[in-house]
Amino acid sequence: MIALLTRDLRLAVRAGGGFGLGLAFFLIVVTLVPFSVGPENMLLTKIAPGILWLGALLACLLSLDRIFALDWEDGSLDLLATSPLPMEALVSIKALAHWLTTGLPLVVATPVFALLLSLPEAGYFPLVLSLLLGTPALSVIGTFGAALTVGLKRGGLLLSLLVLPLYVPTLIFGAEMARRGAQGLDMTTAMMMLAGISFGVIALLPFASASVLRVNLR
Amino acid sequence: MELTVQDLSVTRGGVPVLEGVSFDVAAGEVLILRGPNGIGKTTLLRTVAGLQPPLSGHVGLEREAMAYAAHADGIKATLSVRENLAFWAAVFGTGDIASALTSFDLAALADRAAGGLSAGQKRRLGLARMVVTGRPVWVLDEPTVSLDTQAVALFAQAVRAHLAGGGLALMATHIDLGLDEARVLDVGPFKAKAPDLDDFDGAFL
Amino acid sequence: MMPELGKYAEAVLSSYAVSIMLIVVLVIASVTRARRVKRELESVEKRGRENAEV
Amino acid sequence: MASIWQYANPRKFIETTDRILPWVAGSSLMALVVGLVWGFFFTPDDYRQGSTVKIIYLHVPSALMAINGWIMMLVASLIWIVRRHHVSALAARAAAPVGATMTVIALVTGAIWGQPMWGTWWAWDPRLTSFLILFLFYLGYMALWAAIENDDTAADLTSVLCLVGSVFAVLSRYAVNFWNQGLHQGASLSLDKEENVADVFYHPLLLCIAGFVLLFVALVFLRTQTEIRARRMRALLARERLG
Repeated sequence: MIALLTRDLRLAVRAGGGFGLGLAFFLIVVTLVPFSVGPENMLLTKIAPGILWLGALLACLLSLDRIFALDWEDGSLDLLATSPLPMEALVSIKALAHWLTTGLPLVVATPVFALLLSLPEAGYFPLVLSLLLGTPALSVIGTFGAALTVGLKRGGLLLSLLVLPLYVPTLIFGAEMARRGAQGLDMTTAMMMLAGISFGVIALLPFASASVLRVNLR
Repeated sequence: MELTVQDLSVTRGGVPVLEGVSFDVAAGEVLILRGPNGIGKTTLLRTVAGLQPPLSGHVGLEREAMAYAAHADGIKATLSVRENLAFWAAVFGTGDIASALTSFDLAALADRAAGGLSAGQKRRLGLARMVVTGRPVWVLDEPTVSLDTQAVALFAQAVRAHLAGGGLALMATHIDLGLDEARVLDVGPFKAKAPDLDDFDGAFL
Repeated sequence: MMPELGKYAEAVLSSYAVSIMLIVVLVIASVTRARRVKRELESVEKRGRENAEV
Repeated sequence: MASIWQYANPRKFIETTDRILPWVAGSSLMALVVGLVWGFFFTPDDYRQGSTVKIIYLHVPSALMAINGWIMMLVASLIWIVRRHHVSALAARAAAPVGATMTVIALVTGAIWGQPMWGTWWAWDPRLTSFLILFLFYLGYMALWAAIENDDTAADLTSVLCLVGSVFAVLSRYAVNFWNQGLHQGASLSLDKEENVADVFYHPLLLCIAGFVLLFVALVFLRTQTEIRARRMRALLARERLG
């Protein structure tokens, strides 16, 4: 299992752009926001938590179709399926690798981007915490979508259509937690719900992902 | 260790292609499947390897006993030859890759990036993976594609070594490997017959 | 005969129009596809039978 | 007594539904015509909402069927996963466009109703929002069916999607409630809370609901027949190509 994780991380580093692409996309989204809504700091302050969450979500979405596509094309996925590794472990590792290469860099970089959108000081900690709690759920749900569409030509658009509705609860609770934090309101409920969703999907969704991946391999 | 396949029917894209296939392969034996293109050799091998469920029938061994190799070798271009093999060795919980490197004459290439290998060298790397799996049953689909005569001889040697170690092999191939002891099974007679047109359920599959 | 709908006439009439139109479109689409597929299947079955006899 | 599963046989299903389809379709048409005419021409205006209350005869039944349609797909998907009856998977496939249309009707009538009542075409009210999300689920489900060539693979994948989607749809419903408290009135219809809707509106509404249910059943029967035939045709064509 660790071998697979290190291989995926090594591939992401060597292919270049594995880490960088999502971050660059996130930066572009954040840069475009003031152009589209105007440069007033008051407004930006108000929408910053939501925009940052949306940006992180879209950056995450961008790299989903690569989770299985490369291994599918070169046959590794077939070979991994015949290996001693259970399919559930395989999809969990893939989700973890995706989070480490996409979600975690986003979490780390968010404070810098928050600066550009003049997030109030009180908002930094809740925002980063909410992303830290929420992005794993985004990766795990995205892995399910990627497993559903693996092997489909032009699966990218379909993948977005399938995954985005599934992202709704995570986005709502995540952005709500960040918004309440930024406004100095109580954010316990949102945080609990967000953590609940994350732990729930991490525990349960790999079974669904593994079953659809098995179907897609046959 | 014996691979027993009984009355196996397999489907491709929901349509039955082969039915009633039965054979045994004992330890130390190799069985070669022959038949025209499109008859369903690949489908049969994938079913035996446990990648897809059979329509009916029974495969006598668990998939944990099998190592499968097909047209795609699952080689990562940015990893070196050694890293590629070491990864599979780690996944299959074996670990020794030195013998695999030597038996396919890859030692000199070990630190080259796999992306820079020729097609034949890639194929050798893909076959070396079979050695590091440590699995007793090799299921091979057209293993000699893009290999030159010398490499085919290397492959035949590796198969013999595997058989001598108590393993067995099942492969689909068209060329003569020089494996005189190999048994040959023509899958042509097992071609699935279309069920009666009026059999609504049967024609549904 | 028309009931007095008052100032909301537009809203009420348009929701009836849109809903009934959507339902009619769905029914027509279902029925035409059902007929077409039935016909096509019959021709395929006929062809299969003729081939079997040859 | 014969088992209910005999209807999972495609041919038996087509024979049976062929027999009852005209009756279901006919009674659906009758219930809809009587219910809608009754509701439209012969019910008084509400003292607060004026004549817009007449939209209820379309809005509530379509909203009910939008949800029930998804539940039916969920049940059919579970039957496919557990017992692998092809008819069940195809029925789920057949129901999706009907459910999606019901969702659109509920959304459109809701928006038209909302305009005079709330002063805006679209409010991010939890229930409207939930229906929008439900519509997205329907779209994704249908798109997945359409994208996969192998029927059994498609049935397996869409079943799991339907299962997972159901969990997330419920989750979204709670999340959306938490996110915005909303303008919608509470449940306007339930059997033990008749006082919410006055009797004059209640009876034609029941008739309309019955009409929508029957319409849904009739359409699903017809479309499932079509899917069965289409599938058999694909199988026959695949065999022809195989020779």
